Amino acid sequence: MPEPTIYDISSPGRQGMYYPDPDVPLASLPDSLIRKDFPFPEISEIDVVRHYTRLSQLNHGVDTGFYPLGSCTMKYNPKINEETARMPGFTQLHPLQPFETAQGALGLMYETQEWLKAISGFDAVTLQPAAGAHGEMTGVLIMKAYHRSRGDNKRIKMLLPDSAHGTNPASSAMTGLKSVQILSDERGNVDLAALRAECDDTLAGLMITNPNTLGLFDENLEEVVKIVHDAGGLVYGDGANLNAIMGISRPADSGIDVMHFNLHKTFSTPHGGGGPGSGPVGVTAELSQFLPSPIVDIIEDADDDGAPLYGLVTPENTIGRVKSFHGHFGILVRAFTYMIMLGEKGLRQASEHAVLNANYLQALLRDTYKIPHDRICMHEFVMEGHWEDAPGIHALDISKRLMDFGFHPPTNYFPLIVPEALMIEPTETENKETLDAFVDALIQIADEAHNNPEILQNAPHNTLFGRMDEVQAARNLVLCCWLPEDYEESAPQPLILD
Amino acid sequence: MPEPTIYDISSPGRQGMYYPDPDVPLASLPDSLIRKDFPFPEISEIDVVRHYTRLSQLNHGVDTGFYPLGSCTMKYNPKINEETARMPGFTQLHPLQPFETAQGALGLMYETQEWLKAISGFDAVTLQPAAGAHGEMTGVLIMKAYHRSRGDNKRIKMLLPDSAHGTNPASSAMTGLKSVQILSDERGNVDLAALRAECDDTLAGLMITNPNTLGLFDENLEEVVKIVHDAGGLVYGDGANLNAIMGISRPADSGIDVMHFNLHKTFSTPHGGGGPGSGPVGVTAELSQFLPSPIVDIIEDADDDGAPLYGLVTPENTIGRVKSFHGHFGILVRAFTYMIMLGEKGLRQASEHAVLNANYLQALLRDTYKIPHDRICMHEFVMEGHWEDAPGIHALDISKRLMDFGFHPPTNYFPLIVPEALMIEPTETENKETLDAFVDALIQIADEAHNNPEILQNAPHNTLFGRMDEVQAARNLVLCCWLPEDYEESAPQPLILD
Amino acid sequence: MFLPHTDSDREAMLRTIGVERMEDLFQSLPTANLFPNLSLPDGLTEMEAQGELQHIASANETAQDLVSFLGAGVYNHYCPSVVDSILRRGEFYTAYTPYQPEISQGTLQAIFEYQSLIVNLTGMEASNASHYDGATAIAEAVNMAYHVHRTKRKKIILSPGLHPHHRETVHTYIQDSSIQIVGENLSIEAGPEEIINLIDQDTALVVMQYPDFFGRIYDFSALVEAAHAAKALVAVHVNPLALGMLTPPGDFGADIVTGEGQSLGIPMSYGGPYLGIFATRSKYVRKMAGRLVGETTDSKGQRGYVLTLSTREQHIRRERAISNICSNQGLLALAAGIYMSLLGKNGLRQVAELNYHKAHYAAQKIAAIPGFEIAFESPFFNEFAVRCPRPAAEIADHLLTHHDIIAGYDLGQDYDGMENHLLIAVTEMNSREEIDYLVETLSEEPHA
Amino acid sequence: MFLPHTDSDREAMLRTIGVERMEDLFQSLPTANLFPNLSLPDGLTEMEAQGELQHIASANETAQDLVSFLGAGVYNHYCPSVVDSILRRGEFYTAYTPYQPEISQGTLQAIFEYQSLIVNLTGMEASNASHYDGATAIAEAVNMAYHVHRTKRKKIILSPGLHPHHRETVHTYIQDSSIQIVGENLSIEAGPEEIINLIDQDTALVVMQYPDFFGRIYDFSALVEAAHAAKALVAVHVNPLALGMLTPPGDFGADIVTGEGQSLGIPMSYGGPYLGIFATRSKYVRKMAGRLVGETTDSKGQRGYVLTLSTREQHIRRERAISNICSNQGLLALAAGIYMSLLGKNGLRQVAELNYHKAHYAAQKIAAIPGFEIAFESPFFNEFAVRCPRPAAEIADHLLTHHDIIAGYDLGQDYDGMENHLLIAVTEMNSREEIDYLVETLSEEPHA
Ligand SMILES: Cc1ncc(COP(=O)(O)O)c(C=O)c1O
Ligand SMILES: Cc1ncc(COP(=O)(O)O)c(C=O)c1O
Repeated sequence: MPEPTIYDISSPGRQGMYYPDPDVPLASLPDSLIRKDFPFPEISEIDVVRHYTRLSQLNHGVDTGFYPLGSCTMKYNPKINEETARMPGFTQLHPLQPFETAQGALGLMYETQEWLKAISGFDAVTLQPAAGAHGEMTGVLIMKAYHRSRGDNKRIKMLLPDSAHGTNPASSAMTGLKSVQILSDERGNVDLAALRAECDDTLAGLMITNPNTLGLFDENLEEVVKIVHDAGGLVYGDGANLNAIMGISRPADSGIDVMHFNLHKTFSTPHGGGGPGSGPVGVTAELSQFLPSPIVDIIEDADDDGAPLYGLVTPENTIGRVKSFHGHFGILVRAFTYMIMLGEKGLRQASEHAVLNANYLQALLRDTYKIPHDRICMHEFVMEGHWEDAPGIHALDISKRLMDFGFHPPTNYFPLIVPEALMIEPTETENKETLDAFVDALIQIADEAHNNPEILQNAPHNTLFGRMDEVQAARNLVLCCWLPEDYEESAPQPLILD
Repeated sequence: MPEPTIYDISSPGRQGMYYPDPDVPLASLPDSLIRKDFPFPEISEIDVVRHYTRLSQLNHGVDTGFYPLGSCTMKYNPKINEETARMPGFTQLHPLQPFETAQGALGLMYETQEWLKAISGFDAVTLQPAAGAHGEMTGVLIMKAYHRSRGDNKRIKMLLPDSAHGTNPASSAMTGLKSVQILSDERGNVDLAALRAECDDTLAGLMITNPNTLGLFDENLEEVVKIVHDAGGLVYGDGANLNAIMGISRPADSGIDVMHFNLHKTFSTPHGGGGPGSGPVGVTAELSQFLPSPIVDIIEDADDDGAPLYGLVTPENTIGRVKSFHGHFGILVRAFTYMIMLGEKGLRQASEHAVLNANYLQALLRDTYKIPHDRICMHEFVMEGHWEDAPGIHALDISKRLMDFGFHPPTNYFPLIVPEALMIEPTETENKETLDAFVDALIQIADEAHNNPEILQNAPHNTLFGRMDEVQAARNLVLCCWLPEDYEESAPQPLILD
Repeated sequence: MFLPHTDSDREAMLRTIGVERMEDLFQSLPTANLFPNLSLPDGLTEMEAQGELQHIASANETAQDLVSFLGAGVYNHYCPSVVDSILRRGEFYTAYTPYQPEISQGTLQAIFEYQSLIVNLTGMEASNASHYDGATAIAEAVNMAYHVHRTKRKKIILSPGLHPHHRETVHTYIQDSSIQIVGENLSIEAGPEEIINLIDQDTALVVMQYPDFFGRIYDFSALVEAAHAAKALVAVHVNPLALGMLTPPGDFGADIVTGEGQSLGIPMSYGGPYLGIFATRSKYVRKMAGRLVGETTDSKGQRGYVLTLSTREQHIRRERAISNICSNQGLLALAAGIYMSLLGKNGLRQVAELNYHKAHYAAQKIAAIPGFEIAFESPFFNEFAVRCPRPAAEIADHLLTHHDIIAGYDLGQDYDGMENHLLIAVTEMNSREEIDYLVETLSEEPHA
Repeated sequence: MFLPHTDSDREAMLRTIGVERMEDLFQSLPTANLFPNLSLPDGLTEMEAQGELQHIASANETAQDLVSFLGAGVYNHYCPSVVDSILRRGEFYTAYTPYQPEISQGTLQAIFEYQSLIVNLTGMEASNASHYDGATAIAEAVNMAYHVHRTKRKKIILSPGLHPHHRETVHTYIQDSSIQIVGENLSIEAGPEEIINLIDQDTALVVMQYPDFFGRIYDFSALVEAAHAAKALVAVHVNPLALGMLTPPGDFGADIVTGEGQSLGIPMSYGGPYLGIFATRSKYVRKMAGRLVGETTDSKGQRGYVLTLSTREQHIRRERAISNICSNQGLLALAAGIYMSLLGKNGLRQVAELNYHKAHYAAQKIAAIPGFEIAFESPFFNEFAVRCPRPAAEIADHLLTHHDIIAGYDLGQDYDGMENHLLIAVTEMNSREEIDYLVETLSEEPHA
């Protein structure tokens, strides 16, 4: 039974939340500025609760089952994170309070910067960006500011491997740079010849994801970096895949100049049905002067028996602020909780087991599905969701069919360089039984693809909703709903509480 | 897909919660007292979360839909109650702390006593009983203590209308009293002649539910009370149905001597899948000396600018304590939150609308279902779940079929005096649309009962689980599960955290 | 507040019913005092109520504000975040007793698993779905043993080491019956041997606590043997957390295990709601009170769960029911089930040992303070009694007033002659610094 | 921590993969600095981490500990318990972007409803699924207007009454483009008329704030008319809560409405995560950035929802996408949706008016203090600027140190010459007593 919308269940005069009558004399209202009509739902509290409770049950989440959505690191979101982020000492703190009254929050941010620096090898970190893509834009602006600071104004070209996530070219383009695509070689690495060919004095830099979106650690990473650096460019690292290498390899050690972290991936903060994310950016010492303002620093060293005094500071040649206030603080609390619980060893173990899980799946699936770049992968791998002898079947059909087994499908059709891509990222928090069940399902589906293709083409079958008509949605755009035409508006005055 | 048990998903060495290594020197363990084997599940945190999340989705609750379970007052459980009860100032408070450090809690309990007194008209209240039945036993012990205190030791008989809830005779019997059943008359009232016939000097008292379990206010209540009092007996009121009369009629005003409240019904505290409840007991001034210890009182009056000092006191001739500590404090916080939000007017409105909703349903259903005592009802009513011209259909079939429409069934087969009883209590928090949809479903079901009985007999159809075999469960008792025989126990030493 | 009725709904509904005004619905009620004035305040909005409750809560000083070594049956343990995050799910807490199994499998399976966990933890064969708390579970054990012996045996032996509240509760429950309680007045130094001496052919039940109220752990094997020889039953009342490391009562032959489940992930909440654990032998299942969940199959052949053996219960048996219990502690049983699942075998062992080591460290340190002595020599778990140089009440008072420490429980409240005894509990929540702080303040105590 | 792997699982998996040790999985990595020492501490258990965070949190002094009149774009409103109780549901917060609609209808329908509510609240025709916050929503509006005019118009007018952070953000976003920003340096006394004077044929967009950063409410009808006459777009940045009572920008012709959604039930949380609101006219839908949910039908004929028009987005369009946004503020859009559903039309009106009346009471009282003046004559909502007899910073400092009051926001931080101006916000959370207390302490201020 589809759930009615809140507009469907509205009735004039209902209200789910009341406010006290004013305890002050009433001021007169500026009539000319007061809204005349207000077509808005009216619902009682119980109906709001039921509505959203029932809606929630129509979702698949990490808490309900396996979610191997490649590139998204759908690892377990610890419940303690939700507790710590809700401590009133955090939630009730106003971002513009005098910094002396926010030392706990500032200290936590400072420590978060320190942890991220240690994990990545970078020298400075900003916590301001709201998500990965926002971090990318921030990073690219920093790269541009660097060139500009050197009077090097002709650098207008950003190189992007063909395996790059869509946000990379989009972020780069937002800053006005020209995107140039670099092919991958057969082993899934950046093609060095192609790279060299583009490395001239208009080069601003390269945006590289490593491990890349095929789940592979670029075997020539150091060489790639060197080529770019030699041409006067900088290397941007898309840190979306950091979950493979914590405590194993530091991006800054490989010569990457600037990188964003996805706290909502690597650091276990929940994905929230689309967000909020958090995309801190780490940079080398040389680039730290360009970081967006503000960042957190110690402004007075600790004396014998106290904590240091933390404050917000503005980097010397900052690119400016990229959003209001100091970043997604509530997400930082979650990520910080996670990091201190794992500690140095736990971070490494997380990455090791993420890689273990991915390789285990890859090993069990390679005989059934084509894996175009078949070597030891990192935390994810990409296989093709089609077979020449099952021409009617596409990656999407496999995905939809997986739902019947209670699994969220892998990422589809990304990266673009693998046809009919199925990008599988199990994460380290899944156990062997789950992985085995997932493999069994995929093997059965491969069999069905050849012997009973309709079952895939008509999938899903066991879900409350069947396949959605996406074409209809785009053709016949309905982007919002309304109260019925004959809805009798209730009087606009506040209800009397009694 | 049925959910596996936690025993099914256990694997040796897993652990969902870790503890720090001791920060003190280790003491030697008393070997002879240490358990040798420990067949217990081992599960990781994510799997525990998924397991219980998925289990929860197999439940129908007030938060997911209409739950007209008669006699249980399944009203909306406000979310704010869950917040206030979880305030650390309450949850972290030890019940044996010095009372000076628990003034907030004691004050809240005192105020809760005061509210319950005002609503019921009683002179004193104990908050200790854990649930309705526990309150009943407490009340009956108080009645016995009263007779005993007067040297009146031959009073061994408790009268119970045939419509009484099972806990009434059971509670009475637990104290050693003899239960005698009193018939109801045609209008659903206590049969006065039958009552008089049993009123002799062995009478301890009468346990009456008013409004009674037919949902009817006994039209002769005052007479009933008088007859019992005249015979030297006391009248116990089962307050399960208080939701019909808050701010409308006070049980003590009708001469009832002792009564329990169900905070988990009338006062919106959640039912918790079976409990916890809370069953405070109110008594007349005369009986207050017998209340279980302790109760909360003011032990030092407020001075000019402070609150009074609250403490725990022992009633003079107490029956003793009926459980450890001071009652279900966490439930009291919820009920108190609810009461202060409703206030005097809100309490009355709640009862009025509970009665309105029940009568509305009754009015719409009386042409289709037989309502044996058809007059204005209180907050609930009872109808028969069968028809002479549909002999194969029972109340249970109707109940199971209702599930297909997303409704929880009414109470079945209670009260015992109505054949095939369907006891319907909508509560005041349901809106007209829900009630109308429920009526539509019941009318459709009545039609099916006559024209397509199998659809009822095989119901439910749309639920994840079909009808359960209760006979098998009782015949072939399986009351717990175990780890598999070949489960390899993990070593019993604490894991090293790393 | 919380009413969804619009004015026009109300109108329409009254019309359908055939009355004019709301008041007309109450015509059959006694007119005297109809719609009385209750002199209660006006209602509050949610934000006002939240503020009011916040204000009340902050008038308490809790284990967060103070350093607390108070136990005496309720312990300040860490409640894992997973437990509460599941308890907050509306599908669990807004459902009631699972009378309709097809749409209550969540509750039913969770209780079935709880029963299984309790069976495994205690070493027994069957567990019910819960009692109100430890005290009432014991009262039900007394009642059960009495009926197992067809009310012919009148004697119930209660150990003096059984929690005073629990003993009081038993007295309340049996006050008008022919049951006699003995044993309570034995010297508190008395061990199982002295209890054995009380067992005779009229004894229905012996109730021991493990660890006992003073924290002591005894080997009850001989006692159980003696009781069984006299055909008496033995109930052992446990702190379930201690069974993470201690031999379970099932191993030494207990017939009934009761327990206070608070230590299994349930907050202290000023005394409740807690969880009454009750487990027994298969042969007594039909004599056991309380709800029971059993496994079965549904019409589609799927494994499922239902309430079973309800013929024991009040809604079927009425005055002949085993007990009057109806609502129980469902949500707390769920909490304990989640807690036990989460910790599992190794976590329970780990937390039990952590309590053990910390308590022993504290005991050793306190024993070294001049004037202070550990009162008993028996092994203990996470709690122990200390003989102080002056009344425990005075010491506790001093430490609370001057050092924000709740030093423990003054045993003089319940036991004559123990005015100088302090019962001290140490859990995983007490850091070494806190223990050292307690020791330091006790050492500074004026020993006058 | 959080790993479910048993030793034997790990063994078996390595064997299946065909390597011996975990380290073998990292053979292809540069060997220099492989497995580096990070000098980070050991891990903590949950109870330790909880304690640590509790400790950190308590080092903050919050709106609970202080009496606060601080707003300046972030407001201390009451967050109804229903909102958080729904946000805590794992099915919502542990899901991601609803790429697979069949198993994501919960998120999709909730966003669809959010879009509808925003449309109704603002009086616009289409809303996206959210931006990061108010500031970035404005940056996206600038970008959109620039592209609506096919990058031919270079001028963007930003009102000086636009939040300083928002203006800074716009500057960061456009720093290397050919866009020119004007208007910011107008006198802050300047009203819409002065802005109108800046509009010309090169103007792509005018951005106004409503109420503006100083709390002022202007009628923008004439401005919109003038802009439209010049074929420029107008974006109005709103405090959505104010729209519970104020004429929505759709009514006076705005082309874009952006907003900071924090006031819709989202806690202050030291600056985020918040919610960027973005609504526009139907004709611009294909130029709008961000995710969009549309209605459709599933294979069974049921109404359902999907992400739509994704050809605007980075994952399809890459460097030609309208914006780079990918993850957005899904959970906060859900929060705002629940908040708006719960309050509904009347609740929103009620809370807006409550803010209005309280702020006006405070303003009137403060205006009566000798030396203090309300800085502007315009109507205001819940915030207003006060001219003080001495630097606002000094006053705020004094009130904080001596009276635990955060008196407001020192406008001198952002506006030259406004050193003596304090921006004071009053919400439903400020009782009359608090306001009187502020007035009293301000009156006692040494006016030296
Ligand atoms: C490889 C990669 N880069 C960048 C991003 C963008 O991150 P965000 O969604 O946090 O903006 C993603 C998101 O899925 C990604 O997978
Ligand atoms: C009329 C009546 N009396 C008593 C009770 C027993 O209350 P409790 O379940 O709280 O023990 C009930 C419970 O449903 C009831 O309906």
